[in-house]
Amino acid sequence: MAVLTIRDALNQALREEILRDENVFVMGEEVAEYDGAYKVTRGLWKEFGDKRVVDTPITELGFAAVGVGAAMAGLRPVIEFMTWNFSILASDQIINHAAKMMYMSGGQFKVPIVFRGPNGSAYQVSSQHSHSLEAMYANFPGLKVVQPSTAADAKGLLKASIRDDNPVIFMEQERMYGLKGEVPEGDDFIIPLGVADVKREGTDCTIVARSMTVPLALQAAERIQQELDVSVEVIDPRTIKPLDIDTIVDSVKKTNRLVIAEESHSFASVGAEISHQVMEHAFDYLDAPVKRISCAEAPMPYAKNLEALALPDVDKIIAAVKEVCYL
Amino acid sequence: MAVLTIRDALNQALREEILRDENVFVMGEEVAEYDGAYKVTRGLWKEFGDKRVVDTPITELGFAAVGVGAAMAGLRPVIEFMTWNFSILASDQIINHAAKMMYMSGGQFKVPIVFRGPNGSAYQVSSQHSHSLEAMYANFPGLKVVQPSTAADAKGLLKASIRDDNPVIFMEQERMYGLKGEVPEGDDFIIPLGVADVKREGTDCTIVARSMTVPLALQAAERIQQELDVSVEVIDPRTIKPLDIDTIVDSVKKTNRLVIAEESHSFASVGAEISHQVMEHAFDYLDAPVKRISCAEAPMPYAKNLEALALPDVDKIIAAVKEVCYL
Amino acid sequence: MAKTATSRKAETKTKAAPADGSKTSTKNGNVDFAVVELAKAEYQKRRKSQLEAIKKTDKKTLRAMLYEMVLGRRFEEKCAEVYRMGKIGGFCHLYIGQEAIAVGSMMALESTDTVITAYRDHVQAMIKGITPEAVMAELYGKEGGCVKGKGGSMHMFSKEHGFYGGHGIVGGQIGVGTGMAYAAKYQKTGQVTLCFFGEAAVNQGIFHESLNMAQLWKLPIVYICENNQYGMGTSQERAMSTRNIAKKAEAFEMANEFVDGMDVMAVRDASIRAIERARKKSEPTLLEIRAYRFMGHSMSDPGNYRTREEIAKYQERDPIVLFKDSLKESGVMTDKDFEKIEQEAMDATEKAIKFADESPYPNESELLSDVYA
Amino acid sequence: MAKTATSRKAETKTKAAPADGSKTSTKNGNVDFAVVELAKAEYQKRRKSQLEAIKKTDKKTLRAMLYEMVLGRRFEEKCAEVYRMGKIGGFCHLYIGQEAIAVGSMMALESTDTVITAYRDHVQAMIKGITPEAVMAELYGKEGGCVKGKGGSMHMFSKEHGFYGGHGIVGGQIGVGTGMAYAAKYQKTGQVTLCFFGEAAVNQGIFHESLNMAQLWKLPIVYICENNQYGMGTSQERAMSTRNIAKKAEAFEMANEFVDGMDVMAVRDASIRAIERARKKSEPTLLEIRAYRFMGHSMSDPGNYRTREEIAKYQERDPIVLFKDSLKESGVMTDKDFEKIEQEAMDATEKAIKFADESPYPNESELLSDVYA
Ligand SMILES: Cc1ncc(C[n+]2csc(CCOP(=O)(O)OP(=O)(O)O)c2C)c(N)n1
Ligand SMILES: Cc1ncc(C[n+]2csc(CCOP(=O)(O)OP(=O)(O)O)c2C)c(N)n1
Ligand SMILES: [Mg+2]
Ligand SMILES: [Mg+2]
Repeated sequence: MAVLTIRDALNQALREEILRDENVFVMGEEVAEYDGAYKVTRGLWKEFGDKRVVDTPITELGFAAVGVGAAMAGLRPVIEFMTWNFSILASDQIINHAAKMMYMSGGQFKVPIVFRGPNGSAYQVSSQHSHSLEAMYANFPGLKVVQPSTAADAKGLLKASIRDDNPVIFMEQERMYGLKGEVPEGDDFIIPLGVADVKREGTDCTIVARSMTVPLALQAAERIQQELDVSVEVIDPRTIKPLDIDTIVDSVKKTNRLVIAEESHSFASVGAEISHQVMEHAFDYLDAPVKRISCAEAPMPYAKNLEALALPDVDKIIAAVKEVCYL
Repeated sequence: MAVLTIRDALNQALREEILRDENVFVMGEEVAEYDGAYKVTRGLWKEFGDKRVVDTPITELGFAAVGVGAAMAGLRPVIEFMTWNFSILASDQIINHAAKMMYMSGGQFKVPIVFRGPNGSAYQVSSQHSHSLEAMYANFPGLKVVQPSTAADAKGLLKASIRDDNPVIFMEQERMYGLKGEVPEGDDFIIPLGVADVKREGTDCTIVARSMTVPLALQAAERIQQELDVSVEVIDPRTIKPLDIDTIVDSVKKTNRLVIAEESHSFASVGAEISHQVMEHAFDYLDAPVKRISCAEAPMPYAKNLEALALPDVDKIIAAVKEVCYL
Repeated sequence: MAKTATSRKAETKTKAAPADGSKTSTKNGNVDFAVVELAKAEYQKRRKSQLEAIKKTDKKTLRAMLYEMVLGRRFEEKCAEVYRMGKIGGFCHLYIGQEAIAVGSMMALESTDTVITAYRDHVQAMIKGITPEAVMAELYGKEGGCVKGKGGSMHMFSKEHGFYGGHGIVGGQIGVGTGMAYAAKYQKTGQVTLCFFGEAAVNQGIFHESLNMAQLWKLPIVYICENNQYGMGTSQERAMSTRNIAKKAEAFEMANEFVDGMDVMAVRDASIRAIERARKKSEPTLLEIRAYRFMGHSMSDPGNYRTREEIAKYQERDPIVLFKDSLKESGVMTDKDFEKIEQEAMDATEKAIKFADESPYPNESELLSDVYA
Repeated sequence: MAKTATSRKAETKTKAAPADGSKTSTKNGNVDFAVVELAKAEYQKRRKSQLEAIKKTDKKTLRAMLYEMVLGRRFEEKCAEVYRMGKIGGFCHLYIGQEAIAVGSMMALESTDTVITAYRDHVQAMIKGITPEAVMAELYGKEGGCVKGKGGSMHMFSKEHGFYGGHGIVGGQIGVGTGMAYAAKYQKTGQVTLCFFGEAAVNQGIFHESLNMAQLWKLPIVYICENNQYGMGTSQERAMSTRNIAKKAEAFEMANEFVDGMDVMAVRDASIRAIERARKKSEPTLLEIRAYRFMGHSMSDPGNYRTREEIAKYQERDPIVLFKDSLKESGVMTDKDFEKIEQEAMDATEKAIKFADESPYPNESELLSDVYA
């Protein structure tokens, strides 16, 4: 297996899907001649030209709509938001149009479109550039929501998303683009949407983490194992919607304890949903209340020290595990 | 006390605040000469003229931004969205601008603005006009979110929202505009934001309901009392953010059972948040998993029978109460 | 570059509510009389040109055009009637008075071309090929509706007929339509997209974003602004800083034309030019087609914001009456023909009502189907 | 009505990536040379007019203008230096090359007037009165920053000085600025709002929505499009279907003017006219001020999308050099004066660095303060 960064794994996925299906094209700000603001589309414009890799004006609502219309007409657009923060301008097209089109048309018009880009914080990019928006989009039926945390998942899930006949919200993380991991070879490496992955097995406590918090949870698990001899299982749902709640519930039935680590704000978060569903399905198995680690309930500050304080980190996750284990 | 419809209670609140503070003005589509699409602003333009009651072009993002800028400069705009569905077009101004302005400016620029209008379903207005959007907005720090369910609450909370120095998301419900209730007299009748109201006392099970589900929960409670001799407490948080979790937790500590009824979609909903927080704070008191009643996980269908099926109703709430009471 | 009306100087003065309340804004109703006078003058011109145009058009097409206009009128009148009986729910926006726009433009299309519009969509849906039965059953929220009762009045769709809806977010379809044209160019299908929207939708940002992309990328689309002079209760002049919508295309260097929307032949003419520009040169056009909405905005609109006189003036120029007069004067059709067409339209409408009445409500399983593919 | 450049026909031809990929789009770099040639011709004209304008302006103002331009340049150069040392984090967008725009326009304001801009905001912040210390400390994310380290490079604010930020969502501030002007009119303060944005922001829907409201409601605002010809790596012609941004105002019947942004006196002239229109008549203006960004889009931009030659050509017309030359030729200032100004600017910058270095990091309690009032 090749070792790739998440950035390159995404790039491969795009390249392979562009090659596989002539209806697939990538569109967004700076995705073509500039190779992408974060270089996820590097080399694609050179290789495939203007038709398949398209630079847009700064006009998020407009090009999201172009994607929706093109998808209704049979294309398979991959729309990049330079960051998901800017997608809020386009959210009417995502929520009121893409998500509802098939339903409103009685099943006639599918919208096979992927909206993708980095979600969450980067390095000191401040309040208007640091949002984790998965909760907002996951609330709306008709959308699928994906958040990969490894290179293999990034590739396999992006390919699955492009082949999916529904609008897919595909959320990357800028801090993770450089993370490396093994990626299976072959054009047909696909990870189906809706299947969680147990990133680490354990018996005493479950951590559900996604995107940026997965590597943090894994580090926390190692330290907890060594320092406290507590065995932590780390589950990455990978797809937020549909959510593979069974894998999570099964784990909690085994460990009886659950910590949820997420980069987003906490109020009405995906973590809240997981917590509720676990309570619904494993009420009698829980030995402690579910503990959530989220971003501070504030816009993201710029100052380095404040930003660090706002975000989930290994220590906060360890403290949470200790708490649910009554240690 | 006067008996008023929710519509008229809101109208009174607006009128009194316009009279009280010359910086208060109402702006939105059809709010002035047309008296409001749902007549909440009836008579105000006639009484106060163009300066205080302002019709806008259909340009949600634009007039929301005008409100934000005007609020930064010292005015107190009340921006009506004809329905909250259309606010999605303006959500960048609400989320990325209004909610963050005070923080980004280090506390210098307050944004005392109210965004208001009907939220949720009406009567067969189909997929693009029926959203309950409270979960989306409540996820973002910097915003307050209010959902009244009675005429008195509507008036007292709207006045409090207009006097609040933060951006407030004030969500009404079209189906409820005609509901009547007693409203205390006097210009200074205010209901502070962040205080839940126990709409009915009970001992065996708690229902947390808001907006449209409050009257449904009260009906359900009556029937349950009569049919099953189970005593249900109904709590209306009224303000979703800040959330008065203490009142809810106290109730659950007494009843040991919780049903949450909401009109919104379920995934990552306000109900999920309440459920999680109750688990956090009353874990040992819960005798059954929290049960949520939400809108069906589908865009809203037009057909009368399907719409009825999609929405929470008295029977569904009763079934949920039975379930958590193991009846 | 297409013409832009330069003789419309008189219409460009606007007034609106100023922030300081220093002046009271003009009540909607008064404003438009200048336009009415102008329209009357145009009318005389149009009468002549309509006669010319009729001469150059084959009889079958002319008959079909009149039929669709009459069907549109009768169908919508029937909708109003059954809406009041409670058979139709939700919002219901009628097309009465605007028939010449849809008929004049859409009947200049090939059948493989695509159309998208807003919520005022019954007549467009029928012209594109959805049966009156399927439209009426949709209005009833019945299984036999063109989207199985899931969409209702605002959301008619037919993939088979290239009818892309039926949209409820003012302006949203302008962007989606741009994407349809994008796909046609991408796939080299030769299709042209007609994208309809009201004059009030022009104030939405997506209008501006879409036109820029369409001109930048040279997309085969015709943007049709159906200027019925009101967005709900707000006249154009109270919401837009200019009267001249066609000219807004020039901010994008886009071809544009102002058209009298009471004259179905004028609409057809301009549409043929614009569709050809899209098909042959893959270039977009903005058409501003001015007509008048004879009914309220929707069935729940009392319509107090305009005077009876204003409505009456426009009714004098009813596009169906005008077209009939011209057809008769040209000797193409007689009163007998008109009667026959009226009868056909009434029959089709009655048949639609019967079908809708008899169609069952959708199966409950439909609630959760079509959410995900 | 203000003038619109009519001699710019040559610039209006645009090319972009077509959906069917039939032609390859022109590489950014080449396109602009026509403009460069034109700009050179304009330059000669400008030299003359700059001399004229200098004559009519008092020496103190001229000196202050040059000082702010030089301070802006030195300050930003320093930012680049310390950014590379890791002292500044996140995004950092420099203003080098565009100084004449902010100086020419903002120094025509009253101190009570208000300003709003995007993320490229350091120089505007200083001209409006925020000290270089407070700006630099903000860049360092320190407690002494103008927003206590919470905002960083993109989010400078000062209520005291009427500086409304510092905004990161491209185009967002166009709407917010419109609201500021709305408030000024509402409260009859007599204030004028200057609202800055880049040429790429013009493609956002909010530009269109805002200009319509401003003209409809007659708001006292000057929209200043800082056309530095690129939005990140995309040249204007690859993103906009027309070169002529000033003319877009005509879609709203708004006054507008195209200005050479290398000529600080031309900017001042046009700004005085526009500000007066706002103050006296409460009417908005759109100014398109064309300059050139000498550095990358932000500190992390390698800038491969344009040629060295292109940059060099514009550097020949450096607005500071031009202004100095004119001042000297006019006999208003000497090399000695320039040296003194350079020294003052350097000193102010060094003082800012020292202050920023010494300022502590914000207290941890700041994380959760200022979220709610
Ligand atoms: C984004 C949005 N804002 C507001 C509405 C409510 N609304 C529906 S139709 C309408 C008027 C639209 O007028 P126009 O575009 O001229 O079309 P017309 O109804 O005249 O055909 C309004 C305000 C909406 N559906 N969507
Ligand atoms: C809504 C939004 N989309 C995209 C971005 C990313 N972005 C930041 S600056 C920029 C280019 C803006 O160019 P222009 O408006 O010309 O201003 P300039 O940077 O040239 O001053 C882009 C694409 C953003 N910040 N906000
Ligand atoms: Mg209209
Ligand atoms: Mg630029």
